[in-house]
Amino acid sequence: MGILEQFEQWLVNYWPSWAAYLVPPLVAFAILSTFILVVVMAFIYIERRGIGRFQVRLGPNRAGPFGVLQPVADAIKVLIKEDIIPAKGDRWVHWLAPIIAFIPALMIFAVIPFGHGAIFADLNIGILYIIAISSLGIIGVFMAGWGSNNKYSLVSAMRTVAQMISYEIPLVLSIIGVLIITGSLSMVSIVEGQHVPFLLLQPLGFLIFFLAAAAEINRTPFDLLEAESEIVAGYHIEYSGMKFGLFYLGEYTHAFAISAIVAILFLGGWSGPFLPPALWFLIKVFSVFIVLFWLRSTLPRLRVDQLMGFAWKCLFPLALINIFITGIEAIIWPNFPWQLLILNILIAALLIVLWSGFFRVAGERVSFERYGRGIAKGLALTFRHLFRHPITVQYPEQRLTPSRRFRGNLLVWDVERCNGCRACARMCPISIIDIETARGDKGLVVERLEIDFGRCMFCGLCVEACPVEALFMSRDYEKASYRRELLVMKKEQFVAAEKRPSAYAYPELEAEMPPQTLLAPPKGGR
Amino acid sequence: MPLKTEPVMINFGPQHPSTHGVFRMRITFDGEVIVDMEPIFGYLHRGIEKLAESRTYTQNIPYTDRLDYLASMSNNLAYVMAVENLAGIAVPERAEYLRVIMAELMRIASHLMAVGALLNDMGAFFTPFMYMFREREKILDLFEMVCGQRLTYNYMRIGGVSQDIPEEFLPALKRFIDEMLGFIDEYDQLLAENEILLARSKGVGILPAELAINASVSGPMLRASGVKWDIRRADPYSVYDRFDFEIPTGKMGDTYDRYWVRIQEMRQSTRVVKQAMEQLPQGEVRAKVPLTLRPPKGEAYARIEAPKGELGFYLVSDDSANPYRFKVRAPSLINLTVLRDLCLGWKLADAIVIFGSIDICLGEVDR
Amino acid sequence: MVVGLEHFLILSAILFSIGLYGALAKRNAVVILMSIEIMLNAVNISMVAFWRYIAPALMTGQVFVIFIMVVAAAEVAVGLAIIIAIYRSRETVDAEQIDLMKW
Amino acid sequence: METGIAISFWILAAVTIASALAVVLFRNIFHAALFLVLCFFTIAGIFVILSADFLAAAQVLIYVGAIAVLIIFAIMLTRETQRGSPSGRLRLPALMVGLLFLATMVFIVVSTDWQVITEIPDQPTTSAIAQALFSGEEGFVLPFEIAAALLLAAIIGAIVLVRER
Repeated sequence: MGILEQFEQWLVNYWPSWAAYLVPPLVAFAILSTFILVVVMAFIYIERRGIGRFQVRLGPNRAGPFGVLQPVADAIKVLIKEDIIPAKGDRWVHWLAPIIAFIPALMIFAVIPFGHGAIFADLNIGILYIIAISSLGIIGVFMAGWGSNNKYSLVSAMRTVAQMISYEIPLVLSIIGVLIITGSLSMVSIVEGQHVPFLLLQPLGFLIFFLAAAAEINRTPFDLLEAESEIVAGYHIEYSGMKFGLFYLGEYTHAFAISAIVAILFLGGWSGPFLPPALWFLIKVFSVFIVLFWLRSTLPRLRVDQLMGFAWKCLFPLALINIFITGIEAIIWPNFPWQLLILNILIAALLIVLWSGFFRVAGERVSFERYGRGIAKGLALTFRHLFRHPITVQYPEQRLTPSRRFRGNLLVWDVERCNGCRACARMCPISIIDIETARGDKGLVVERLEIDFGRCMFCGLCVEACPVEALFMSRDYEKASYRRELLVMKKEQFVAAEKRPSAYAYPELEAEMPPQTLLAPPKGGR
Repeated sequence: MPLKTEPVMINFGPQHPSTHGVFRMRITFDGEVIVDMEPIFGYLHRGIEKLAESRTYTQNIPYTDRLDYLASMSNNLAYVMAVENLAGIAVPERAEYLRVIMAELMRIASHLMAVGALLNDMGAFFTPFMYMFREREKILDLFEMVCGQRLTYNYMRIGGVSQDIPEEFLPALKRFIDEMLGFIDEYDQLLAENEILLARSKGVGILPAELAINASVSGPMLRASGVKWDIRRADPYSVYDRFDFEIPTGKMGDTYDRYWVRIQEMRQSTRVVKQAMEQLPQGEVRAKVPLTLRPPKGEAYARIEAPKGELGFYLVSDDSANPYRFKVRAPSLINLTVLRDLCLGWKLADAIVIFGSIDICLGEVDR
Repeated sequence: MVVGLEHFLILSAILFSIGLYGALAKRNAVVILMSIEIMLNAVNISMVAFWRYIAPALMTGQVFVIFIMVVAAAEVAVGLAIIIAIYRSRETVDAEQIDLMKW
Repeated sequence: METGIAISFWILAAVTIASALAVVLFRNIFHAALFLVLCFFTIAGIFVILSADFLAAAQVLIYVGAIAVLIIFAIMLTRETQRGSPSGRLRLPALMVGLLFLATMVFIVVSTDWQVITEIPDQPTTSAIAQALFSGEEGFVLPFEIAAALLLAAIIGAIVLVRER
């Protein structure tokens, strides 16, 4: 931190003492928050693109090269949106909630070491501080649920509290194994104490922590409080504009924080060969986050009682057992030799196998007795899809060729052939074809023709009804207007319009038209 | 001294992401347990049955597209069969086979939609939905190739189908059918053993066979309850008696069985399409029937096994060009009648899943 | 102005009095419970202040605070359980209406 | 450093007292509960000033994270928000008792000659607390165990009380 020290020296020399006391933390805080925001935006981008690829979609790719500016675009959109406060909501609570939900997530980063000495404050109670601070966020969520004066929000708020209280316990207990080994609460000494990543030395603790943390930051399959299929969006249903933006940002900041904590506690933090420490740290953080949204893109959501049952019947006792085992190991092998990891992995596997036998669903032992094999298969499948070609296209640039019989949203009228028999008008199920004819030299002549394409449902019956092959469906698509009357086509427009007839009801026209683009391509994948 | 808590009433819908349209459930729940529920529908009522009385028989075909808009081909088929029964029209054999192919493809597409939406209701973040939409898209491509539209096909005509298939249709269909089994296996890999899906659906919302029969429930819901009743077999129409396929039935009648039956039916449908493709004869696809048809006085009912259940059209003719009475036996509506019985006592989240597993289409419920 | 022991003790006394007033004057049982929590916190402050200014070598003050926290947690759990049980049967948490020993 | 502590103390003390007053004076019980959270949080800040860092974290964890949330939960479950938190008949006597108590305490605090140790304990307190809690002779092992038993009893008691029969 050479630059920061020089800066501090300069402050001490030329500024009053209180400034020297106050400015460096503020500067460090500004740098830190900027960095966090950048990483969070990267998270949002990566998640949206990543889930897109898991779902064989493209994902956002418009704003900037490869869509990297999408989070910025989102932010701008969110900033300029109207801010709505529910009429009977609790104004102040509603206003404060997003701030209270966001600030703790940011505060966690005060004790996260990004590298050697790259830490805002190396508290000796670091991990305890994190746990304490992250429990504050619930209050914000809760206030949001309450202040919105909405029953969905209220249900969400109730779920929040129940879920947070339940998952806080295994979360804290699973850390204790790590703390027993390192003998320190400081994040820096936890990283320095890891000669073997604790993922291997504490596999059970890692699993419990990871799952409990996923619940803590409301990631699938534990995202009950914003379950969009049940309670629509839960606590932030009534939020818009920047307040919603703060919740969104807070959620991802929290996800970043949790990924960082997992990286520090179980993956060895910044340590790693060859690459610079900060890079190693970021790689680990991003890998954890990728796993989080990989799970999100694969798994359905648990029900609320299953969620609680999972915390209390599965994670909680396993966390206690983990502490017990680690304690015994600490007495027998105080130095925790790396050979212990074989034993620990075996114990973890055994415990998971034993424990999963307890779970019954509908009286049948169906659910967890396969030790998550079904989930693993699903994860493998989504992972394979990550490398498949996306099936969606970028619409205005890449256009699919419609069918040769495509019933486009216009009609093509051949005025030469039309004999004014009005068969089309009679056939139209919604009577939108308006024809007036007059007697001319060679039979009837159409004087007035009006078709309202704002109402037309393109059933094609008029074309089929035409006895003289004067009416065709067109192959045009994309017809829109801001004014309804512009969608009504008159005789002159029909005559002047570019004629692109489709082969609907005229199979003999098909030969010279381009073949339709199919999603099932001739061979291989598209 | 019994402890009691205060029940809360909450409105699900009509605008709600998992009501599959504009459907409304008034749910009273205690904690998270449903103690009462009242389904309210009619938000999408367009009076199609009445509208049909002032339109000719042919003009009504596009209207049937808009009943169950996820299975328009099936609606077309049931309706034109009713008119053919009414007027006594014989359909060319090739048209019958084409109709079967379309109806079975439609069944696959509709089931894909049902299962995908069900998984979404369970909270899967659109992944199964997207995968299933990918396959549905291929079916829509095929339909577009045949009739030029992707949703409201208006393909069947009284006395056949509107036009013959183009020459590239059969190879494309064959390719799709060959791929499809592999994709269904993929769904199985993603879903069938997923512990969370099992936990959410096993034993949830059990529909006993007796209740299902008494409530006149039909289609995959009925078969999931263990009743082997499929109109394709029980009362064969079109050329279904020439195909070899099985009728999958569930054991418990829970949400999982309803999911499972739909997946199995997709496999069977591919079998039917394959056989129909092989047996497809040459010839006319449309009997000589005037576009403005005047069937003799009388009444007729035709029913088919639509993707959602028994779809029937009851027509009364008074010797004019318009039907005197046009009645739809809508499977979605009738299957929905058991919703309250299925949901009582379950959690809020289960109600959504049970509702999703019924697989309704509001266009058909409200008509 | 240097902050000393007296400041913390007086702060603690003020908090305790506020809690006392709330516990005596309020009718809502949950608010009474909240007032009691404020009183316990006031005691915690004075404990820590005594540790800091009188006996920093002995950790007894802090250990006591920990025990107070444990007791407070237990108290809140049981107290709220009682309040909810009462609410379910009487549909009120008004302390002045919950005056029967038995019902 | 001293000035910093003094400024922090005055701010924290003012917020603590204001929020404590809000807890007992506000009629909206949900707002009262939120101010209780604020009060707990500032008290954690006061612990930091008193260089009891472990206790500050524990304060936030236990009081804010658990107790306050439980209280808010209870408020939602009892749905007493419409009635608010009115004062009872004992308002004036309670005020008198409170003021009397405050006066006594202030008098005692001011009149006592405290044996203040000036040097600042600047060591981390976590291990010291652990030593004090678990050391053999003058430790608090038995009270610690009893506290554990108390918590267990409280949990079981709470579950039994609120269980739906």
